[in-house]
Amino acid sequence: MKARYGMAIDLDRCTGCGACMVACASENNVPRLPKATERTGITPMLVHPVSDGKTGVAFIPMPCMQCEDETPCVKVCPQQAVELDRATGIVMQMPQRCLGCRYCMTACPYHSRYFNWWDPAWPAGMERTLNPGVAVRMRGVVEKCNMCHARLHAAEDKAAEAGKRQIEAADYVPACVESCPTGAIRFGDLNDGASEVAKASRTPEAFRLLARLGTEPKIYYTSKRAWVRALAERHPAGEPSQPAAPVAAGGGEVKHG
Amino acid sequence: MIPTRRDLFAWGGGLAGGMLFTPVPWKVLDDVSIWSQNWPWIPQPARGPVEEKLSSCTLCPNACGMRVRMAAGSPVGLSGMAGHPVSRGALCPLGFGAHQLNWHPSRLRNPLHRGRKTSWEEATAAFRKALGEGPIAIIDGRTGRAASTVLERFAAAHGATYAAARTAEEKALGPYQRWTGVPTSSLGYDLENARTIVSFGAPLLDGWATPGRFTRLWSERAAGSSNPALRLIQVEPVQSRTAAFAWRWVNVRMGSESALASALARVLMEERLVTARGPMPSESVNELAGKTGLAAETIQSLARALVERGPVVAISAGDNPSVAALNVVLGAVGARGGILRRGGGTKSPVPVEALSGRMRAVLIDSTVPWEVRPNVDAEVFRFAAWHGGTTTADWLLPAPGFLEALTDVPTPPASAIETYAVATPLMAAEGSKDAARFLAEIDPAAGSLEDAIKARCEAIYHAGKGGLIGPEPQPVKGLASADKLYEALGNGAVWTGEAGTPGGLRCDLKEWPGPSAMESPAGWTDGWTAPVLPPLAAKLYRESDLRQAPARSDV
Amino acid sequence: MTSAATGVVMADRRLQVRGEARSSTARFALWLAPWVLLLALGIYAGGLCLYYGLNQTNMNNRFAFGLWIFLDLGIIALGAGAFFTGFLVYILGRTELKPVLNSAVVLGFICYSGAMAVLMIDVGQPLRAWFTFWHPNVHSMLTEVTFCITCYLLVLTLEYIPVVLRNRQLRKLPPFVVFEHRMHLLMPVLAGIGTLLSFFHQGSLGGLYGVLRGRPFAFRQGFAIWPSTFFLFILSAVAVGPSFLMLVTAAARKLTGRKLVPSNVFPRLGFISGVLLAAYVALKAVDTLIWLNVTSPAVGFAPWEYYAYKPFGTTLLFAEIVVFGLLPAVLLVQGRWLLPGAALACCGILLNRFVLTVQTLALPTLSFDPFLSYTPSWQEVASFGGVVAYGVILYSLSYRYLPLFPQSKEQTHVSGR
Amino acid sequence: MFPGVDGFHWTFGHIFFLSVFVAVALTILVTLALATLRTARDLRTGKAAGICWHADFGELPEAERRCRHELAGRVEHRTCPNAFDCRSCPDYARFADLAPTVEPRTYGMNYPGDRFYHRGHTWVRPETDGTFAVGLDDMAERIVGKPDTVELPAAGTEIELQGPAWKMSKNRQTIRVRAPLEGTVVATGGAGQGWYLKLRPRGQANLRHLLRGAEVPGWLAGELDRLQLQLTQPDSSPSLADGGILVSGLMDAMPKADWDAALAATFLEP
Repeated sequence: MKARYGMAIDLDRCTGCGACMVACASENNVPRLPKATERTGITPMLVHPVSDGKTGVAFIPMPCMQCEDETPCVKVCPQQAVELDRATGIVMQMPQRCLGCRYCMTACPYHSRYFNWWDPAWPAGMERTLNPGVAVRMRGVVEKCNMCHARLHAAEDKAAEAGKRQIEAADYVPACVESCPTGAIRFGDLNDGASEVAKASRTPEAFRLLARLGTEPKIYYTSKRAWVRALAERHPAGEPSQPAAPVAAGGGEVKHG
Repeated sequence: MIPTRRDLFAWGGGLAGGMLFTPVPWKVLDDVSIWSQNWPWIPQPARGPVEEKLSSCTLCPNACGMRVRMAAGSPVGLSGMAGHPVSRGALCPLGFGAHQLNWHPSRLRNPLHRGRKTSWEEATAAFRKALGEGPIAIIDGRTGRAASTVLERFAAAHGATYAAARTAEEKALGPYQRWTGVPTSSLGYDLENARTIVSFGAPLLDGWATPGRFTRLWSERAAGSSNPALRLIQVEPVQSRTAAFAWRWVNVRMGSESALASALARVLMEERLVTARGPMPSESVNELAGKTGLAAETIQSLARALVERGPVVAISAGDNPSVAALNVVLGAVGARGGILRRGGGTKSPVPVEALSGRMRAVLIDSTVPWEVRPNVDAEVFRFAAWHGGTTTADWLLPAPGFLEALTDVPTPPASAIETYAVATPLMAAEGSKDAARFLAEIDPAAGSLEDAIKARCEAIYHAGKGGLIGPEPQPVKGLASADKLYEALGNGAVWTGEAGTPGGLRCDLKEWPGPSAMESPAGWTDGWTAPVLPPLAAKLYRESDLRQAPARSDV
Repeated sequence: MTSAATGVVMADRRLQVRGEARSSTARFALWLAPWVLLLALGIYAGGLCLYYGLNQTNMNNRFAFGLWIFLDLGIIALGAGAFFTGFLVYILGRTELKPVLNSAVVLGFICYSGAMAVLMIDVGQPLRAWFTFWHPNVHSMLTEVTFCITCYLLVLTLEYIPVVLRNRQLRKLPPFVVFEHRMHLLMPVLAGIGTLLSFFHQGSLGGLYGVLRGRPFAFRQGFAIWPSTFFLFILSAVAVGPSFLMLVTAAARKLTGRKLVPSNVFPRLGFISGVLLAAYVALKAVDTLIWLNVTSPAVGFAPWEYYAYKPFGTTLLFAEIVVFGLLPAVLLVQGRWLLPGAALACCGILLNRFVLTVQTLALPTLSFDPFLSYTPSWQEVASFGGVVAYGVILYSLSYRYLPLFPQSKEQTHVSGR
Repeated sequence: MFPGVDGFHWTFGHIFFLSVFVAVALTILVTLALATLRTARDLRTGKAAGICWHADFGELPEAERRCRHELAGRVEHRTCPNAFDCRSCPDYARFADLAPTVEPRTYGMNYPGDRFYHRGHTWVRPETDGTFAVGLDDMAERIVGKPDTVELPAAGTEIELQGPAWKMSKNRQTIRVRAPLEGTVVATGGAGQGWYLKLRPRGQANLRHLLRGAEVPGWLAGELDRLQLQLTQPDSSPSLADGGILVSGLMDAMPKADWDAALAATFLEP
């Protein structure tokens, strides 16, 4: 049976600690380069702080949205370095085939794609800590979240060894999901109606970013807060919201919820 | 026959055409394509058998259980140990990148004497000389370890002062130790049974104590709910992450936490919302409210909210007697869901802040955070695995790095349950030595780490309480011998003792404490002993706008 | 004067087009010197980008395209004069445009080869560029662009070779003259192929943006697989190509002080350019209205927001359609201010390519995105300056040594007598 | 995407796109191949000289393409449509019988009536043995004077009409003299003998394309005019003629003049 792996991220649980970002970088052999900034660094998982302009704060963890329909990046790549894996629903980036034209980056409305502006480098000896399951990308190619595809491979190998055709759900958990201390990121097969993600994606609190573009992302978000749900689309009739700004100390009790 | 130019062209064309039917051009094309996919200077991961080991994070006292993925003899990935009684499968963002720390460019590889390379022999000789002249102090960063035993024993044998640095969580428990005589290392918050928590600036959701403990609890019982099973009230002058996700955020004026705690206590007692009677704050609610910037009515309604759903406990960011007194008023000391006395724990040594004046030498263990500098005039012997930049240490002595040395992991601060684990070395530590081994070489009578750990195992085995969590969970009583316990701990099992029970702690106020200065809330980096951050954690600060960079950063 | 210098002067003289006055070697060298310096700087800057990687630029993950792509699109559009003139002369038989044909071919070759050079620096792994031919994604506009531009550059090279072979020293070798003659006879085939290729890649360059479903500022509806920008790009490129040809020829005329083409050529080019530009402006206006009122709102984007960030205000839209569209169209058709009209038209197409490249990327998509800007690094500017210098140098050399304007000899004679 | 690449499967898109691409690429390559093959064939069959001449002729300004009949005054104005090859001109006969209107003059130069003149300033004189002597005409002799070197083809060489007949050099300037006739070189002479080459024509000799009689003055007038124009520099003396007669050894007399252009203008290809 075909799977459609997806996530349901509970924005009411994400405290923006950033463990997912570090675990992701560690799993995927992403280097910390001295000159990289928030606009040139590689953060396949990136947590955006947002605010409602008053006291509401939320953090939006953004991996690749794994768009399923008219996948913008798959459609534009001139040399098939991105493919939508129909068996898993994962949008696979193959950096070894990428020529670095960056057209996919302009196509992605979620800014989930990252270019290797530098050759990867680690302080002497630190390359020993690289995850053997994931190849290091050279400079000049685009990369993104592949939903820890190496872990899926490992789970498939394990299932094959045991003579099974289906992997155990517990064997395939992406690094960010595993690392989340509040369990905000839930992961699973959207095709499996009984899975936690599938159930969460059907609740009224569920939404997807820029769903009206028609790209059918497989990353769902949930929140009980209306203003957070409103972040799904650019508000047609309001000022664009700004990234979180510290709220000035004033005095008074503030209610949440 | 002399070939003409035309012949040459013909031959050349024929050759080129013929080549297409040989494998040569296609092989070359293939090679070029493979070559252009792999530059020789791009590092590739080492191949080797992958295995998973269980251990504990030793970079701060909070004792998170860890799974370490090892490949070709090096750790290649860390994740939380599911089922750990305190850390509950979580690691902090710094911890996830900790396996790369050993190759940090700031790693200390040689003993340094005032910035100059020197040898262990010279360092030992200098310390022996200082020891002979006295007086000296030995500062520990994490008490209750086997290494602490060695340090303490050495200090006792040589007339040295044994002092310790404490984390913010331990400091916050200070007033109870002063009032009840129970050491802070035997005190913990029974958060799991609390239904209302009022935090005075403690970063409960952002690196307080063992990070997984409260975040998991909050996630299960509070997150996203407007009427949560666990009410978190955050008193803080700025909207921290904890404040942002709390059930209520009380936005007080900077430094007025004591005043608010006192005002709450006064309201509770005046309105008879609690049964406790005792000393009252001398100032009126209105006077105290004026200091906090809150309306008296707000404080009154907050006080009512506190007792609406018990058990309730107040947690302060640092040593704040007013908050402790509020707990006494709330009846949270020694009560279910409040502050409990648990097993284990050691007598609290002299706090490092208490050291002053002139001494011959001070030896600082690598578990002491880099920023902690005793206020004494002395020759400083500083153990550290990484160079943290500016230092007043005369001697910088390379300590083993992450997962490079045997160490035991006692109960983390503020835990309501006693735990014990052992982190065995997963990598060789070349040229480094920890303070305990250094001192044991000078005076073998101080004992060895192994013996101290074994002695602790004996004690646990003979007490016969609790059980092991890890690869093969079982009760201590099911174990054949103390050696088996030692062996199981070495394989990554975590011993869990019994949770503290209500009633073991009793506290009466003699007078209402005066206001105390507010300490800035601690976060993950508090108690983080490495003076540098893992490179990947530094990504958070430099490659996203998620967080403000802390003072301690690799960049 | 040393003997080496004399030798250079002699060689220079021997290579020049015979019977036409050319400036002295020294003057020509003086003219070339700054351009050669700029070219050297450009090669150095491009070398830096190739050696150290694209971190030498100020592009970033949000501004994945920058100055280079904008200017590439610009010069490829301006270079459309090559295929369009060939099409008019060989396919439609407008022989009155023959005097500018060689010049158009050289211009086209310069624009396309320059754009290709910049693209090779712009992609992260130029050595893998050929993968597009091995693993092409037929659904990608960029594949179409890559195929067509590569083929068309080949065509332009084949069209340029005969012009080079007309150099008088090369003409002494009969095989070259015969080859040139044979190529010349087959030129209509190449002109036809060139027209087909150009038509598709100019369109695909527009399609490049029009298909970006994730960027509602660029996204357009269209016909079959082609978004409306596909057709608008073709039309704008053929409209502006002749204008650019006219501008360059006029600049060469000004610089050399010689009447290079018959006097009926400019008004003819201007008229063609003007009529096409007028058609383009009309269609562009219709497209803009549909986009603002139907396409964008359908995907949840409020059109007013596109123009809410300075400096990208509605003035830009007005400038693009009226000041740099309608106005030059009128000037060109009416025929009085041909050169200002042509200049405005060229600026208009550059503005259009700028807006589609830069504004598309600068505008936020997610509700919590900030508006971003970017300033190119000196390496980006210098490598592009290098391409401009390469163009000027190649055109100057071609003008000096090749019969770019075959009729100019006759023009001189007529004027000389 | 190509067969043989992992995961390949045909779709309509592939077939359409690949067909178009292959068609385009093939057309370009076939065009290139055709041009190359035809070039090789032309070179092999000796058509090169004719093609070169046609190319040169195509570059001439209209004023220099005047028909011989216009030169003779038989017709008011006529531009040659046949690259000066009257042998294939369908209209030759129509004008040939008309009476010339220009008066014979040779501008002080020696243009005997027994010869046929080529526009490249050579003459052809039928010899009694069926061969044709070829020499440099008086205007060319006067311009060049005594050449520094003369490089004549070996006997037996096939030369083509309008192709190079022989080469001379003068003051570091190479002069390629165009052949007025196609044929085989049977003997070589030199400046001193009054002729340079003797040719045996290929097949039936036909000299219809060469100028003679009344056409010569009109032609010479134009040539002198052009020479004057080419050599007149702002800073040099305007006079080429000494008492109405072209000075002999003009290249020696005016060493600084733009001989490159001047020789080209008189069809003496440098």
